[in-house]
Amino acid sequence: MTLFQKHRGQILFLAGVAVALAAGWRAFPVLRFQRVPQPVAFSHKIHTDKAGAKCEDCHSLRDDGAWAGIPSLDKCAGCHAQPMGTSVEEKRFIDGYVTPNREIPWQVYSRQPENVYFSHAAHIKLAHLECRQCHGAQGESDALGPARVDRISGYSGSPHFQDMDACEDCHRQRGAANSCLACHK
Amino acid sequence: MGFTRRDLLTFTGGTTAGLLFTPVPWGLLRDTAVLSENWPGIPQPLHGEIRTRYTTCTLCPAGCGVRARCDGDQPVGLAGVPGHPASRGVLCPAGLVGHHLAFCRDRATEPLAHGKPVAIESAAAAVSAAIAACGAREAVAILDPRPGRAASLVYRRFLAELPKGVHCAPPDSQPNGPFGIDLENTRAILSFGAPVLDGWLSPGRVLANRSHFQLIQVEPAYSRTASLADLWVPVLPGSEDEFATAVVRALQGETTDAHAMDVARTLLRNKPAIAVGGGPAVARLNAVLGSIGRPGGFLPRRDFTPVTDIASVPDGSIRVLLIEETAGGDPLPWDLLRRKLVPQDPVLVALTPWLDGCAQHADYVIPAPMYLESLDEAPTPAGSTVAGFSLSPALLTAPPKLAAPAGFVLRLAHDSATYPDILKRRVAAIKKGGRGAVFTYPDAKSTRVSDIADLWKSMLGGALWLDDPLPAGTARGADLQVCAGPPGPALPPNREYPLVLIAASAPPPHGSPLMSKLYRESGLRRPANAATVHPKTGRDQGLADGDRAIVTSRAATFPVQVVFDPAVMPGVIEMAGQAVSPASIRRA
Amino acid sequence: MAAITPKPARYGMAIDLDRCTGCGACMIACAAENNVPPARPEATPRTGITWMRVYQISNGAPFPDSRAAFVPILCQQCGKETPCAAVCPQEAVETDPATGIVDQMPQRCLGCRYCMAACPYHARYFNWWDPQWPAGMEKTLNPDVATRMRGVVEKCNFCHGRLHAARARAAAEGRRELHPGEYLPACVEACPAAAIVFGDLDDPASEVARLARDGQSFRILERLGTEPKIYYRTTRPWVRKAAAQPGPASAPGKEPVHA
Amino acid sequence: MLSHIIFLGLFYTVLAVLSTTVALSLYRAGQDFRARRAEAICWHATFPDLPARDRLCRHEFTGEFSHRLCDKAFDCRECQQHAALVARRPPDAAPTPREADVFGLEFPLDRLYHRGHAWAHPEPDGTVTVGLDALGARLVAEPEAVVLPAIGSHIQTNGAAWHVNKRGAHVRILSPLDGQVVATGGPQDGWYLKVKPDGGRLDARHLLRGPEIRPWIAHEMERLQASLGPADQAPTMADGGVPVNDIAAAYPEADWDAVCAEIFLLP
Amino acid sequence: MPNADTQLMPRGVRRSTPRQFLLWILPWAALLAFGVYGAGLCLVKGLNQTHMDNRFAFGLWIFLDLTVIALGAGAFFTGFLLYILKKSELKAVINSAVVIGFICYSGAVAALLVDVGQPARFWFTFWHPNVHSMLTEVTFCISCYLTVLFIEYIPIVLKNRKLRQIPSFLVFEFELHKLMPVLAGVGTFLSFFHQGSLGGLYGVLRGRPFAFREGFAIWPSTFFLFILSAAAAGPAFILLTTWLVSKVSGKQLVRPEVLPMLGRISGVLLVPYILLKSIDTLVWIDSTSPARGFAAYQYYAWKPFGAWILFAEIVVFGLAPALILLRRRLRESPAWLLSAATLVCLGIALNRFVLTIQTLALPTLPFDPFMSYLPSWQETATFLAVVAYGVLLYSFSFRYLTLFPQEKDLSC
Repeated sequence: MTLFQKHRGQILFLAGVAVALAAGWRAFPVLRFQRVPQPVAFSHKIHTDKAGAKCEDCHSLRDDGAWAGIPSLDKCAGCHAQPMGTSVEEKRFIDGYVTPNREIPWQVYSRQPENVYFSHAAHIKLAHLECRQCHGAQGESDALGPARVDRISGYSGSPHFQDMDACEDCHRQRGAANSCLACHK
Repeated sequence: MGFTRRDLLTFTGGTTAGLLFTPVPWGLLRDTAVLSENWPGIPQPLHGEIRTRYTTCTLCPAGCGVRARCDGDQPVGLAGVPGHPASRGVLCPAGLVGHHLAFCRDRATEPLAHGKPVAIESAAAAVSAAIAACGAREAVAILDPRPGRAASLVYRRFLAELPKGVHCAPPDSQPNGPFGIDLENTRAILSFGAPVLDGWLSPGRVLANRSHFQLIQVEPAYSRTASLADLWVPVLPGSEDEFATAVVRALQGETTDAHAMDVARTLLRNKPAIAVGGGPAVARLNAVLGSIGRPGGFLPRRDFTPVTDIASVPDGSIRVLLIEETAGGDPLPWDLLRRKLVPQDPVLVALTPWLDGCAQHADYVIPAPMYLESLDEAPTPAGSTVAGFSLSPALLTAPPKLAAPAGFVLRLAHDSATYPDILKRRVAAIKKGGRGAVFTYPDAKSTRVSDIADLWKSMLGGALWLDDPLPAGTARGADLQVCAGPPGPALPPNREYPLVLIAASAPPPHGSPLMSKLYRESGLRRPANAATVHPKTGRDQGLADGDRAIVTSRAATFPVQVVFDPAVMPGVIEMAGQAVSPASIRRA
Repeated sequence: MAAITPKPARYGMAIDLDRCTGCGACMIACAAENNVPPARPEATPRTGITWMRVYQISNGAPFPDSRAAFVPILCQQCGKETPCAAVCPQEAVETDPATGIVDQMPQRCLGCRYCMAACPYHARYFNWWDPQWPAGMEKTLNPDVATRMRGVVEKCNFCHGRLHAARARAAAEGRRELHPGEYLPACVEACPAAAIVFGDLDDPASEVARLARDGQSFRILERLGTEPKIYYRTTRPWVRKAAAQPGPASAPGKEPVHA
Repeated sequence: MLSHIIFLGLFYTVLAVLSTTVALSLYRAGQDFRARRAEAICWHATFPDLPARDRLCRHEFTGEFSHRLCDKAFDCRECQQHAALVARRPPDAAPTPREADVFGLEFPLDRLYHRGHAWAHPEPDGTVTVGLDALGARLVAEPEAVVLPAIGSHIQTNGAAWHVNKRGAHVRILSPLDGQVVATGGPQDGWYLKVKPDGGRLDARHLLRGPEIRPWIAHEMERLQASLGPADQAPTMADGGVPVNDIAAAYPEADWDAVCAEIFLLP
Repeated sequence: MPNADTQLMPRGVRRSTPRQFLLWILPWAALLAFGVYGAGLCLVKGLNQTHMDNRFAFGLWIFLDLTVIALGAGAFFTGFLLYILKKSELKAVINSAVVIGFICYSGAVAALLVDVGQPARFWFTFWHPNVHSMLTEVTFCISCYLTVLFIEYIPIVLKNRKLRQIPSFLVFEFELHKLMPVLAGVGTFLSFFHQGSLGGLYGVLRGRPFAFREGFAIWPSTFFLFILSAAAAGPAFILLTTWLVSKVSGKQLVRPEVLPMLGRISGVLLVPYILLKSIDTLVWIDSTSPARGFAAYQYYAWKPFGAWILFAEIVVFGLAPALILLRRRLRESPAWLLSAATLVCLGIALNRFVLTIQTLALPTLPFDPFMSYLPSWQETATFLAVVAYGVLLYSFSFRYLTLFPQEKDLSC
């Protein structure tokens, strides 16, 4: 008691510091992003294992070097016109999207501002990067995690895609172009 | 003991200090930075697959090939088709942004009867009734802005059925009659006011040949062509024909007019030479130059069908007038049209994409599809020495309730065929004729018609059919006249109208909003309301540069902005798109 | 590392003033290509945005001896002591060593307009308004170019979107180097008179390098020492005088050149 | 790169200097409070802001100087000048009267007077009685409020000893000595505090005494007169008349706050 | 209570009655409100509210900033003389100088924030500084110096009659005041740099041969000219304001010898300035400008910017006041002194005007016309708002704080 009285000031101050650290390191990173679930329970694992698909089979480059991105519904419908398995999820997916032929509103993990320019062609064909080097083990994942959307900026908060510094560092290490318009438009 | 304010302050101090060692400040800073770099609410482009599609421009008679860069199905950029025989891979400023026209204001989007929306059927019924009700000596006329199309054929057929049907066209819609101009071999062009370097024929073709012809511009206006010509002969307005005559006499060695001699010498030094624009004297001049039917001159082509000039239709004779307006064309002066109509309740039908043209006066407005919104056709490219034809496939999805003019006339004729069917027939006819070659846009190759299996398909993919040239020496002297327009009016300036109003190049009546770059956001082109005068003339009229003023001519009065330009002929007022006439100007 | 970065180029233009008819196709093509918004009703030549602007110049002679010429002015991509890049307080302007193109980053721009005061060619434009397109017309925006917002400066960057596209196409074929002519700015492509030649000034084989070398070519305000990369050429002496000789030609009393 | 280092280096140095300056002064301020320097500092911060006429050196009263402003904030204990002068002073033989009547105000000569009109009187028991002198007393006669320090609290020379309110004037009476308050009285008792001086005995070097009093009070009267505004027929001392007991009451429209500030050395 | 107001004023000085004060404040407050509305329009609707354009990228506001900051230089220079060179006579005006400095700089910064197109990005300059840009230097120094002025302002506020009754304030003030020389030093350092950089701002524009100047190391000659001219104008402006305030308030605020002394300082600095300026101009006319193909006479061919501007700048607003201020006899007579000070301040304003407005008005492209520009009412209003803000802040400071320590003694 007396001890507390004696150092009341310091103790309160330190308490403040402690609270701040806890909030800053624990709470903030969670609160900073909004987690948006994916509309369909999709398993890369199953598709790679069972269907033996490779990344390029669904995520492909166009001839002009543009990135086709996430395949459209007909790609899925190609196999899932009728249920292939017995899972409820698949049924829900077919009824919800394939049958009414409604495009799937996928949540993009790497949503960037309009002024960001990224060429998959350059990174795959020239720099020969593996998909996982940027996308992590997404290819083996059994379920799609939610997309993390920054509450303030509204763009992707996924660790791989949220910072220009990451791009710049890699470009610097590999001696690639680092001028503004090399990656902005 | 309680929690005092001092304690609170200490605690807050602690938290602030602590926060500096967490990701919070930098995280927030970064996020706000990204936010401030990408303010919401700014329009952003789509991101579909980039495709290339081809079509043909129908905004003007030039018939240029168009290569469209599409984002998904949406064209986001237009460019010329390399190697295109008529346009040489070039588009004019208006053509480059033709895909914006669909988004302009003043569009007609639904049929109107006396200003009220109606169903297309009832509009058609009403028009048919009006036609049926025509008296014996009352004419039904269709004003065809671009004769020589499949659509024109539809009009002729329909009108042929009627007791008194007139297929007419705006003045000067067939400038050189059955003749094309063999630019590729011309060495000198004597132009009487023709905008040779400012959108004449098809700009690409003219400029591609610019380096090997001398250009002599005979024109009172300090036009773009005049200012860039090798020689500019500024003549008094209306005296072009005199000068032409003088040149003729000079060529025959009869005159001593220095200018004329000078011009004549140039023409003789650079043969073959041609004279374009102007009146009857110009036709004589061409005859003297021997430029008819010779390489480097005027070469006749096959597809010509003469059309009545609306100006030559007797006044007060038309009961029902259907006017087709194109997306790019200039509306005709209303007073000219009104003169032609019967005095008592005439019926005016506007087949137009625009509400601000003749639609303002029309009893019935039939909304035509905008450029690129429907399958259309481009007839023989302007100035081509051989007949030509190309389709203009649609790149945009049209709003509902639109009706192609030809389609509407077919409906009036109770013909079950649709406009596309007509186009199909035209293509089939070309195939059947077996003459000529087809230039296909995607591969920029020319193939004989006879070697193409499915002409329709390749035409739909973007293609230009060009007829084979006629054998030399088929020009008929009788046709010489059609090379010439009417003679210019003689203009003795009088007290009431001390000055002469002459035409300067005008902004297109309709165009992409981006045309503002030329007319408002830079001084490159003068806006429509600019009245350009020589500084001296201006001062004599008590004006200063930049003044607001009123120009009065016999026809009308316009509010204008005065622009001083020492290059302009003293005593004239240059104004966009005005017919030559005496006029006066005073400060507003 | 040379493997990663392609051989640096020094892109430039040679513009033939004798061919230019001042039709303005380059201005329109430029605006459409780079998502430059149309003018607001209040806009004037002094507040409008035209990355490429064609000035009409005159020999100053009165009727009937007057002649006109047209001078397209775009960012001259200064190669040395680039005035705008030097003054930008927050590195929103830089010269790309790989292309020699002077980059402008509107998203970094503070809108202080110091660069505009610094530019002798008046080739930089400020967004006085938020960009606006007629309803539906935003569908026609070019996906390769980001739109800008109010309050920032923008300028010609040799249609950098087209450079991106060209590089992507090349990359898809596994190429780092671009073929000559594979990358052309919109104005070059659009010019009906083929008055603009574009290419790598450092490539001695290129047409533009040849034109830049020959005697007819000059650069505007060359003596400022900023090494612009836009070359102009004409055989008409008065045009050369009016466009090349530094110092204001439109002396007071004389009618100002309408531009 | 180098330019970045130089530039940002300079910038951060500047920031560092600024923040240290502020932090340092805050820290020092804290220190001052702990080391009981606050009172002295307040007085030292106040003294230069007093008008020159309030800052005359006491030796000007005794004629040792024609004109001299005090530069030690009335703390003669630190003043060599004072020490020297006092040393040179001949011990005056003539026994001074026990009571000095100055313009009809009693200034008992066994008391020592502070420039702020507090008097100190050493008692045999070693404590010192502190009170308000005749002039002061008449200025605050029947004060509306008196705020006395808590018994046991410590007061410092030239620090606030106690406060009185009079007609909207908040007056702090400057303490004539350092010491601990052992008892408190009030206006009615004729004294305010009994103080146990630090170091056992009263250091009175800075307090006025004997012959200094008359010229000092004369000077104070002038200031009072001046601050009371235009000399009028009011019954004060300027004409040698006896000052009324409650001057405030006699000057209903005088700005009393200003008057008290003048006499009690408020800034 | 009625005299709560007087309770806040320093003792021993007379101030106008609350009624009079209110009457004085109201019009300025109204002006401020009007200006803030104009500025608000510019912030909300964007800079299209101004009459600036792509050719006149800078306008009234930049002119205001440069002038105001030059006039505000009195704060740093007086501080420098007082605390570093121990020129203690300047105690009489230092507080006033600090307040004026604070007003000028805060006003300038406020105007700048309205002037930029994206105010929300103002801190980018600190985040990604381009250290080669004079504007970066200006931004950094001004923001720092504004902080300094703020810290220097604190003690003056804490000395307010009410606040000083709180011992901790007084003690803090006392301790802070002991460190004033440090602040003065930092302030001087910063001021030297940003006053210079403001000059450099235009001197480095090689695209504008009218403004471009050769220089030493990274600094064009205008850098040094600006420092000198600002240092000369600062005291003159303090002189002017002090006189003005004493006229408006009808009091003697400082001893009679103070103002002439300020005048003398100004004069002494003016001489080298005019000298260097003349040399610089000659060098520019003779080599700098011609070397870039621009004959200097061209610049003066357009009305209203004739060669008279040069004459005015150097002779009328430079040499003349310098001579007046250096002659003791003239200096001593208020009429001469004040007219000289006025000339100095006007001269600075003219100099800044020439650099901002004339530089932009002159064409650089051979075929380019001469441009003119008139500010819109929103711009003017914002400009006036800064003035009104200054008057208000100064009025309040003068009423409730001790800006002129000598006033108390002089008042009786």
